[in-house]
Amino acid sequence: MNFGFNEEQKSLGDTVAALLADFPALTGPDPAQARDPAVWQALADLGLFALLVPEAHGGVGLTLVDVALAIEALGAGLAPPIAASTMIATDIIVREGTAAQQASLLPRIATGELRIALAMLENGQGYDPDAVQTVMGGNGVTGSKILVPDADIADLLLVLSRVDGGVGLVLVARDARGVSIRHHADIDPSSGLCEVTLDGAALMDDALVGHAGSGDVVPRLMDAAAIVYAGMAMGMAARMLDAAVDYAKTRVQFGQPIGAFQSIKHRCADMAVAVEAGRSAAYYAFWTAAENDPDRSRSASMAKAYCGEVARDVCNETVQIHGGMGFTWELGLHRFLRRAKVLEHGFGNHVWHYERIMAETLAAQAAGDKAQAA
Amino acid sequence: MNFGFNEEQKSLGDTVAALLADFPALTGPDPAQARDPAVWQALADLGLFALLVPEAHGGVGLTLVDVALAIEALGAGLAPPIAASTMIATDIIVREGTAAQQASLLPRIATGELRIALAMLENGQGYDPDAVQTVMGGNGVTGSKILVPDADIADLLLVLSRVDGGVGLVLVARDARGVSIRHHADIDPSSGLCEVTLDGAALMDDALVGHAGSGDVVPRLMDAAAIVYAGMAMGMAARMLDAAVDYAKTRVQFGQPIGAFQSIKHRCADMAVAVEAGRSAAYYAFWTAAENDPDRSRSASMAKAYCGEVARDVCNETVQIHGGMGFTWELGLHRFLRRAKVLEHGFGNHVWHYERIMAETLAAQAAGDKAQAA
Amino acid sequence: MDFSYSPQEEGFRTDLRAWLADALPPGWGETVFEPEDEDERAMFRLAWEKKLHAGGWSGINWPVEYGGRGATLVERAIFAEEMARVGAPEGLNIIGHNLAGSTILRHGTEAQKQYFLPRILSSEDVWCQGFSEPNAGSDLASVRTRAERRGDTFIVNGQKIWTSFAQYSQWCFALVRTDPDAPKHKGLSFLLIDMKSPGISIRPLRQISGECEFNETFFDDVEVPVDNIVGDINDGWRIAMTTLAYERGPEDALGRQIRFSQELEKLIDTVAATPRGDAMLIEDPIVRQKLARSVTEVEVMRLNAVRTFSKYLNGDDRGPDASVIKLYWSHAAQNMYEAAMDILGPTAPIAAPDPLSAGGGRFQLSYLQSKAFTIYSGSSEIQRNIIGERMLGLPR
Amino acid sequence: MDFSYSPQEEGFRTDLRAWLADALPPGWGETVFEPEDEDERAMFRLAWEKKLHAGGWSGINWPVEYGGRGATLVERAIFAEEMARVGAPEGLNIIGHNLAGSTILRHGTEAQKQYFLPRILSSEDVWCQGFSEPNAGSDLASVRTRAERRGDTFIVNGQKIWTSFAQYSQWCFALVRTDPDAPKHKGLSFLLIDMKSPGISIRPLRQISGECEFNETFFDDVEVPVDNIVGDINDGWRIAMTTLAYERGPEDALGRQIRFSQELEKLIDTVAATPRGDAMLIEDPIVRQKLARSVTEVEVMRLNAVRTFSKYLNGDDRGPDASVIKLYWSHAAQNMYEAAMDILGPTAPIAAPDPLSAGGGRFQLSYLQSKAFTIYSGSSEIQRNIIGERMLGLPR
Repeated sequence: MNFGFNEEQKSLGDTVAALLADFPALTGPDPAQARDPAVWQALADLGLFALLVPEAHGGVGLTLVDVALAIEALGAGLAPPIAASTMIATDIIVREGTAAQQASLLPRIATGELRIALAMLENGQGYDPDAVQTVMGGNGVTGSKILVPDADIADLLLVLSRVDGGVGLVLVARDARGVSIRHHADIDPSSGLCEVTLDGAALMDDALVGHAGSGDVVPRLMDAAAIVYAGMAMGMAARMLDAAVDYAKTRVQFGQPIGAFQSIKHRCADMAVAVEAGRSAAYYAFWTAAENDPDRSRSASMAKAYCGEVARDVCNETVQIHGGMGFTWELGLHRFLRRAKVLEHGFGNHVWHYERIMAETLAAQAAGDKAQAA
Repeated sequence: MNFGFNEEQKSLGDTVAALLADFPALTGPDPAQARDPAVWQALADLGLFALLVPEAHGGVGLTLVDVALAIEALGAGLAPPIAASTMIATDIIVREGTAAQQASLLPRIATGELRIALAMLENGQGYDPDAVQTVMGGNGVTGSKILVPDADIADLLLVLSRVDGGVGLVLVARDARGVSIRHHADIDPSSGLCEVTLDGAALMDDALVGHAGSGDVVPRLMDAAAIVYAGMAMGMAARMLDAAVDYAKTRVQFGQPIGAFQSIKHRCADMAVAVEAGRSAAYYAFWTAAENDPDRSRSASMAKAYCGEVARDVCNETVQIHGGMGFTWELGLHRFLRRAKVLEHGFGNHVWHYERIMAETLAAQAAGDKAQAA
Repeated sequence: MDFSYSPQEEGFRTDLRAWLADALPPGWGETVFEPEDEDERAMFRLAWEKKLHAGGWSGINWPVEYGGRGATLVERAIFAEEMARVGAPEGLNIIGHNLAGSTILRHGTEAQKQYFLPRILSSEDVWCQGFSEPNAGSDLASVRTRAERRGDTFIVNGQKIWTSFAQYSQWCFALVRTDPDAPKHKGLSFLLIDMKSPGISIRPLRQISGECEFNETFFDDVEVPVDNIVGDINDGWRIAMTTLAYERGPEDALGRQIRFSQELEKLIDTVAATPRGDAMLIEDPIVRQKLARSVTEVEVMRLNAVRTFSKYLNGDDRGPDASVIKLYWSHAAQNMYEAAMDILGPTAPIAAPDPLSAGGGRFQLSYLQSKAFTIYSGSSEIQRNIIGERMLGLPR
Repeated sequence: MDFSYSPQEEGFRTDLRAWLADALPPGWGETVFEPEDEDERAMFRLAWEKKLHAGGWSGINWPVEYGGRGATLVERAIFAEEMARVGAPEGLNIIGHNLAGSTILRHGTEAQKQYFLPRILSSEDVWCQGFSEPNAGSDLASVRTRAERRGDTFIVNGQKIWTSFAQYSQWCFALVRTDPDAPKHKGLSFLLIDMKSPGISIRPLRQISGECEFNETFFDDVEVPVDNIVGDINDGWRIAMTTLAYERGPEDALGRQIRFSQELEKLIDTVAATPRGDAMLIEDPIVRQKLARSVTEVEVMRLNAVRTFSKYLNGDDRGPDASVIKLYWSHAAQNMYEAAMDILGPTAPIAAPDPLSAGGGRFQLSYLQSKAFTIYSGSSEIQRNIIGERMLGLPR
């Protein structure tokens, strides 16, 4: 047992962070100026999208735990959401895709040729994937998806849909017949959130992801996405904490740096504790996903619920600690407030995940009682 | 419009506070030593129980708003719960009792001859009075009540019961046939919490409180009790705030009074704001009850929910500010923690009251929309 | 204690309602709204303010001799309530009415009162506030903007920040340093500065919501007649404290409370009309808890303000109770918008004018704006110091 | 990163389980419990600790040469897990094991190690901690208990407070002032004091739960041989910081976490078995949110401790990370008991042994006890100072 990252894992995180820092518009004040297509290519050139692809398909064959710090860096750098979406989709295709899907898609994912957006939510429904109304039928996929990050720049859409009476994931090309895309007006224009209307949208060949009979494809997607979003939230939170601490060391009022005042110092300490705690939750979840541990869904939900709350609280406190500067457009802290709201509500907010934790906990407790009785 | 108390109202509060201060065991460390029967007599001699009784029945004819500060003082002084219970029962008998009940009971209440305990809760049910299982039938009242404060020293029990298919309040003498009383083991032995078993308990003559056809008797009891409990909670919170501030001024660490440190100073400030806010909620509710204003139930629930949370938070913080001294038995702060839990869970906790606020708010909003449309 | 209104107060309300029914454009708040453009909106608000003045509804509780209505504080509260009830436009000259006017009324010379007060009420003069500087935020007493006396004139040099509405203002009241050698609270003066004076320049400052309500204002050898000082030279800190007590006080809080209360009502209506699977979102018990908590906190905002009004009516001085009011409403309002975003999830991120945005997409902008509540008009940290030291008597 | 256990670690677990199955009394935790009486319970715990020692399960990761098992930190974590899994009795000599032993192991002389460590492991010597004083709580460095050197002896005079288990202890480690003229952190020494020495008296101190775990301990011309100093004279502050890092560190947190986790499981079972009207309490969505939040926080306690263990395994020094651990678990545990009381309402006030008390009435006592978590072992305020200054580098 060892709950530390190795040098390779750490270096991956540092490399992604350094790369993103070369694109200052990503974290600049104007969210509308933050969607630079060159970022994708730079991340692809770095090999980010090959990491989760098995060696047999031209990738590096790493697991989610290996890329945990890289994902934190994507969060901290306000990277385009399509990067995380593609990595989540990669995990699903590697774990659940058919041999044919893997052979055709994974090599192109590895090189950065395929950008994949995740089309999950629908208007009027909650977060629950089982409530999906979109249907895959003989004449394609029909339904309407909202809040799909970066759908407009994706090559493929991974669409949550009713399939044969169950719920599954279906691949649709973004430029397929019957697909129309509209930008939302939203709190974070840098996330490229879109409404995607599927009107008998043409399916790709071999469109259904998931081995016949595997019921884990949707839970795995929810877990992987929850974990990746939790990781990004922690990246953001850690960066905001650093910003708050730096400001508290340099901003002088009443003749001393404001970080000398307990009201500021203690709040920074509480944020540091929250960031460490959130990381504990997130890293463990990355590990359970990598190992497909029985605790995967519970730990994914714990990470998503908890880290979302931490990121929200830390972003709020960091604005407060910056005082008047904190609510200027130019300093750009609002970019983190905005993105945090998108992450918080993607793939289930804390209420949804706490409910899921309770269901998983009760199931585990019942199974334990049963085992003990036997 | 004037949201201030007059001199008479203030003086009443001061007088009750001064009287209770003469009984130091009330707030002493040992909750088991805190039930001094002399307190009741002293309060009666002061005339406290005559205040809400109309002049026609030998009382002073005041309303709940007139005694708001006196009730705060009962809370702050950890007075025996039977005092508050009797005042709540007085309000109900004045508002809802039959002429015969008023004539027979109110003069004896005014002199302090009758102590009345409120028997509401039942095991396995929540806070909702409509869920009551105790039944009044031809052969008396049957059911089991829990957490009845000071039942053992009461003369009368006001019992929530199913009556003729509805829910009502029934008067039972404590020493009537079929009544048995057992002390709970509980967190606050000074509250005299009892289980009351009613096994075909004999009714008093004219036992049912409430004018025929009035549906307001149970809501009025819940509201009056919620308001009185909120008032007592604010009395406790204000006293604990004073204790915290006094300690912060005198306790020296690191060469200065700890109140000079922002971590303590700012927490005291937040508590002061919470106490002022809680008082705003409580005083307004006292007024709505005195006027039987249409906003009575909503404001009572707001007061109970909010003041319960304030008292809990302030008691917790005050222990923390006292450091090691805070968790000694001898200092006795635990007496307030204990009593606060009893008040918090009496007549609905914050969750129950927030739900009630929402129901009242939606009803008012619907009525407003209707009025606007008309 | 009495929350009901006297016949005179009810009469005031009836008159105001009748006047409003005429004065507001037909369809106001339903088909007719304020202009979207920031400048047009400012001019619209100014016109509205002048209409109010023409109708006799400006300076409700100010003395008649300075152009006010001479009514009571309670009537002022009724005025705020009624304006909010019909969703009337805000004024442009809020700082003039609430801060400049109140301060001049309390500390100004008779000549200042006679000159400035009627012009504030008529909105002939719109005012802005020159207190904060880049290095004097929470630590307001460390302002560096200098005013050197030369004969009958002060020469002002320096920079102010967060000067709301400076671009529309004719006048600015400013806290400036007149004695650089005195201890920092002792060397300040309170000046009234004509914004047309040569040497003043303004740079808009965008805030996180994207709006440009605030400015930086630069003073370069600006000449101010010595008659334009309020109070004595080097006594400006005391004067400024009065201004701040009004800025944080119940008048301000009550106006805000009514708007928050309307937003909350709109949120509840939105939630009631939002389907969530087979049910409606309003049926969710967790959502109901959050809404009820905000219902309570927003009502407590009102009660706090009214209680404090009553203290002033009963003769108490304005003191740290203004900080209690401000600390409470700012956090309660932040909680409400945070709860709104929580409750509206998953569609919380969708904003106006998206057709899928909840409640017309108003909550996202308000959410972002709310982050400033606990910072401006004295940060929460400053309010806690004031409450701790001046109300509770804790040591510095 | 790897959360799975090696075969060696799994072997350790198997051996321990087998031993425990034999060593615990039949029916343990179901029909057989610890004695109710405080003194009897102390003797029961002492006997259990001696049994562990006899079985070779004392000092899991201490060197073999001082009587330990020489195992790894991971095995120590497994030990804590397994002890908790079976609800094994706590030890009486926790302070000896975790604090006195760890400090002597790090800073003691070879003679001290040889003498004291085996006697700690065998619980021949039970230890208590003499740090706090009435006027040295959060400000620990202001201790006034004096130790004056006379030849080969220190003469100790003063008063300590919160000396847990002093009544059962053979030894006390104490922070005492050896140079009254030096700056306050510089004049302290760390002494090992035989509790049988003439001049020591103890007064029990009742805590809010009604229990008497703590004491005041008085020293009146107590003679302590100079050999019983740990570290150099006047270097006691540095030594004490080591003690505190162990007191707040992952070993302590992990043991607690497992007990909190058992309490939480018990709470969930209780809620699942509690009817509420026509349904069960566990079906209430608001209750489920609160429980899930505690499930998460209690799991995070474990993960925090394990992550920090891993840092030490990987060679990092013990530093302010112990404060992160302690600040987190103390508040999370308080939240859990506060949530328990919330959830169990309306019967929350009913305690053991009332037949109507929920979950055997354990939660009320734990609720009261939990108020001390954020005060002892360094208050939360002190932990935040340490984290702010030593981890984040904020100015003093």
